[in-house]
Amino acid sequence: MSEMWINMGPQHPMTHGLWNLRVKIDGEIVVDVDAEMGYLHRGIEKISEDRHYNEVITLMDRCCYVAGMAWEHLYILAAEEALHVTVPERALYIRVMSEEFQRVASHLMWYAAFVQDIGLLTPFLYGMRDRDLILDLFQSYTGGRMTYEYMRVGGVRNDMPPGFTDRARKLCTWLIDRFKEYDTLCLASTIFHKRCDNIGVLKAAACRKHGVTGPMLRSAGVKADIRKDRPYAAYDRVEFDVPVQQDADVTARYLIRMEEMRQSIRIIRQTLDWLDAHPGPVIAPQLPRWLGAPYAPIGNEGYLLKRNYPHGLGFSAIEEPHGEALAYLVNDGGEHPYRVKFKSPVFANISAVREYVVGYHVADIPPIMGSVDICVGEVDR
Amino acid sequence: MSTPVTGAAKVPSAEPAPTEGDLPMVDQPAVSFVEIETLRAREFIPAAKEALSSMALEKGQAEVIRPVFNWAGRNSLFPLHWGLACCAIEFAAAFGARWDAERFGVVPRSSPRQCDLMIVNGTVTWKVAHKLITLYEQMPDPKWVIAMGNCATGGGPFRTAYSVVPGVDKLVPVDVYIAGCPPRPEALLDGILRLEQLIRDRRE
Amino acid sequence: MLSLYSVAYDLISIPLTAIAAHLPAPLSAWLVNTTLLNVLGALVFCAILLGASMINTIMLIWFERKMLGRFMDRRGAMHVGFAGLLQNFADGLKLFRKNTRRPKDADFVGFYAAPTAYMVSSLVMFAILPVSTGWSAGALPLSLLLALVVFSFAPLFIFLSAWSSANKYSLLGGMRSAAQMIAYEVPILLAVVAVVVLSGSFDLTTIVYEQQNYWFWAPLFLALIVFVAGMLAEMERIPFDLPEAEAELVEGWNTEFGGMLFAFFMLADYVRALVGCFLIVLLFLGGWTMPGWVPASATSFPLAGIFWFMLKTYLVFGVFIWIRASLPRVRTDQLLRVGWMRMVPLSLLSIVLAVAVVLTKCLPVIGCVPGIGGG
Amino acid sequence: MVGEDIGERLAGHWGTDRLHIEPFPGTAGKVRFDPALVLDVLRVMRDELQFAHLAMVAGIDWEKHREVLYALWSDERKQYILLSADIPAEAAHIESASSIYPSANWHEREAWELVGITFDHHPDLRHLLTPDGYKFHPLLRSFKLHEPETLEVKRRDV
Repeated sequence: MSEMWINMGPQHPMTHGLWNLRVKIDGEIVVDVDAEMGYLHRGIEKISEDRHYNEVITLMDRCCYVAGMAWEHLYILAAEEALHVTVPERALYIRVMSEEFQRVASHLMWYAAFVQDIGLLTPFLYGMRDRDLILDLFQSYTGGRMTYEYMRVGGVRNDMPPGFTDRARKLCTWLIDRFKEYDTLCLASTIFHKRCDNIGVLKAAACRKHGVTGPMLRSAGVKADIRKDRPYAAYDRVEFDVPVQQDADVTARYLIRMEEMRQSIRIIRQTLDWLDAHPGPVIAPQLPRWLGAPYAPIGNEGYLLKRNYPHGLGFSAIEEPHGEALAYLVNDGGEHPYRVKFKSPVFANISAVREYVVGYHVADIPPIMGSVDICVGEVDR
Repeated sequence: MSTPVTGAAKVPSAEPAPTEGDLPMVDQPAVSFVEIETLRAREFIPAAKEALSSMALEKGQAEVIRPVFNWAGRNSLFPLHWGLACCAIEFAAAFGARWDAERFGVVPRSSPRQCDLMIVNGTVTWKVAHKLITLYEQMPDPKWVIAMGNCATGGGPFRTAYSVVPGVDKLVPVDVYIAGCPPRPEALLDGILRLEQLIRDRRE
Repeated sequence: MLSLYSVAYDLISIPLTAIAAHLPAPLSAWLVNTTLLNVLGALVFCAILLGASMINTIMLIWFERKMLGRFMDRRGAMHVGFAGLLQNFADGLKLFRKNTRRPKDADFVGFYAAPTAYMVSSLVMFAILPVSTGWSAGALPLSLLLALVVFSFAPLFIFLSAWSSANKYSLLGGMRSAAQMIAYEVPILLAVVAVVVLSGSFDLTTIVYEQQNYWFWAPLFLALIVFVAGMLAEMERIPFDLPEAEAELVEGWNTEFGGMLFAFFMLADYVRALVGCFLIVLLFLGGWTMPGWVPASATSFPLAGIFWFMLKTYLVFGVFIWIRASLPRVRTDQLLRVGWMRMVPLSLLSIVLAVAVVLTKCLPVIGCVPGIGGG
Repeated sequence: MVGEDIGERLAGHWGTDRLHIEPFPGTAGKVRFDPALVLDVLRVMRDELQFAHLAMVAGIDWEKHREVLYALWSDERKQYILLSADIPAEAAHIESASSIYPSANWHEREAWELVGITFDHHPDLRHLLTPDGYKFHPLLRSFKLHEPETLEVKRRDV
């Protein structure tokens, strides 16, 4: 058969979102690929320039819809730096706990989608089922399942409800048990190894060259994790390991994510113990009034105060479930951010798609792209 | 399915007064078979068509065929399997173990040719608009559209953005709107059940 | 002997004879005439067969949906009819009403002929396979061969449909499908040869008779594995559902088919699944016999034979569902490699084993293993 | 937290009038440099100062001028460093970094279409997020958002 281009997307079961992978195939072998993004470009960076600082949080939840907490955290860190706000310690721990729960939820979503890509039907349901339990927990203290609007400049919106830590501990135990079941369903299967070993290989040097981060980088043997290398929030006060694999293939990424979930549970348990022992405020006491009341009418005293607020630049980096996410925020003293720039890890991971898809079979594309864990919302923003 | 009534006086008064849309054609009786026999062959087909449409189609379709097919149609809605944005995750959750939309016969299909329901689960951008219309046109009739979430309904939090279609009803006709950002899976199931209600009351 | 055909024949002949008794001589002679009665009887027979097989097929889909739901920790269809029993009827009716659209570039003949031919060729199988002593069109001496020949028509129609629908995904799916089915025809045929060696006949009824005492799965375990794997590939079920691989080729070769054409494909797939299970039961699991309950020549109560046969069929299909719920999908090259390099040698080995069993006359010895047979 | 050796090394190459480093909290500093030096600075960063990972390229519109911001990460130093070059708004050109850091490719495509900064010698400067042929640069300050009016969308004929 001669070579031909096929469009995998924007409506295609492989994409898990709205993007288009143009694939040039020769028979069943992929010769060339070209990713076409932008089908979900919602202009979040532009809209943010039209919003108050706390209103941007709403957009961050929708920016990456499987890791809302992580993106809130990313934005909040940059905004606090730009606005020179300090945060009470309890809020830091709550943020760490929320982000880790979000990491587990995001990885469970990845698991559900990934196993469906290689044809395993049942674990999709298991992944979604256990993810729903985490969302229930989120719902109990933020009120939302996926879009929380929980973190605030200067802390978090509210404290945990009574009895929360016990429920969270119970869930942790349940999840640890379930991870064994997941491994049985996947790793114990010969076909799984046949499908996932030695495909989508992207070695460490190539990862760094093309800006690939996150589990893909760690699966190539680089022990890079911003939570360890450049600790933010309370990550320097909790113990955890950074899992590393050497094979740089799809199975290695699977193992990395599974181990990351276990490590997240470990972090969560430590933060829960800390939260039990240290009650206190969760939001900074002296916040500028305009931050507390984002919907105040124009002419309010808060806005007058705002004019005298110092300028600032904020730069933050977090280890999002998908990899390294950066934010750069310019505060020009106005009531809205002057410019917000977000760097999504998936953006860089997809941009290197030619490096890890070309040369494999068409049937390898779903597992490979599944192992990248694509969230189009944060790529297109 | 009684025989066609030929006079208004014969309608039993005990029956509730039919609404205008339901009114049987009492004043213009259908072409009777006696008349058909006297027609010439050339006139037979239009006359028979008329007779059929007035009697068999009107009555039979209304009381037998339409309910049966509407029953079938509303109980087996195959939505298009695609995810636009945040709502797609809740869409997936609705097919998960806890909500299990398959209970209602809702099974997502990947090919638009086999679908009869398009759930627009997320923000529609101008870049994807023409692909959405193409997909809608590829779906065979009869077909329905559910606008899931605020973005699909009216642009949601992104309505001011330069790249976002403020509401998918600008592109395709929408049958059911579901509010929420994103709507919970229960809300999606409720929307599907409301669509089933719409199909049950359909008169086409 | 009470058979389905005789029932159908009686259904026609008894009322016709009764009517003819009141008619004048030339008319009654015309009416009660062997040829006419045979033709009408055959038609009624076909109608009964079609109805029974379609209901079974639809029940099979329901069975799969419910069981898959249970594996997945959910319920499956449950709101249409009792426990969702009517769900598939609703699906079928809806698809019947849907428009069928032919893509602009699609080939007219191929696009409409392929699904129909696929459906018909699958349905013909029901006339060939004996479900019980009476339940078959006739005792063909080479019914096994005929069944396998009809069963192997499918790749042609799939490829025709794939090519005529002018879609790249369909074409890829069709090519995969053709390659896969042809690769797995060979081990299937070789595995069947082992059965033939053991039973000494190509007649399915005789094969079942031969299993009256000892079911063939024990001596021919290797052949059973090959046959089941081959059947999975022929039915295009996970782990061998590459032609319809959802993740990469949207819906595979039936991407462009909607409405009734899609319903044909869907139904025919399950008809083939049912037929595959029939074949496994007939060749390896003793057909309608149940040691101690139903002998092979169950002329006296064929309904009991049908019951056991269907029970076994559904159990075999249950195993297939179990496999579907727990295994990922393999890749084309891996599939073909397994087909040609593992299945073919294994099936050859199974023929050797079968010959050895026949020559050493050790079948009764194997048959003494508890639970295998001994009726 | 300013990396002292970085400042010295850079000053040794170009002096301090075309390039200077200022502290930036949480990073090794923010290097402001002449846009003509971009390739040389990035090469020094990658080859001599071990910043192997280009994490982000951002364009910022300051109305009078536009700023190109690079964020680099070094595994050895465990530090980010920000590089920033100001280019005039009327001639928003800068050399593409994708010959040194291939990961700059998509970031520069995005900055080109959203902020209107042209990257010279870019291998593949196409639209990434906006549709092909989109004429505006939405992240410019002059591009205003507005509430959508009632839109009339013309359907093409079926």
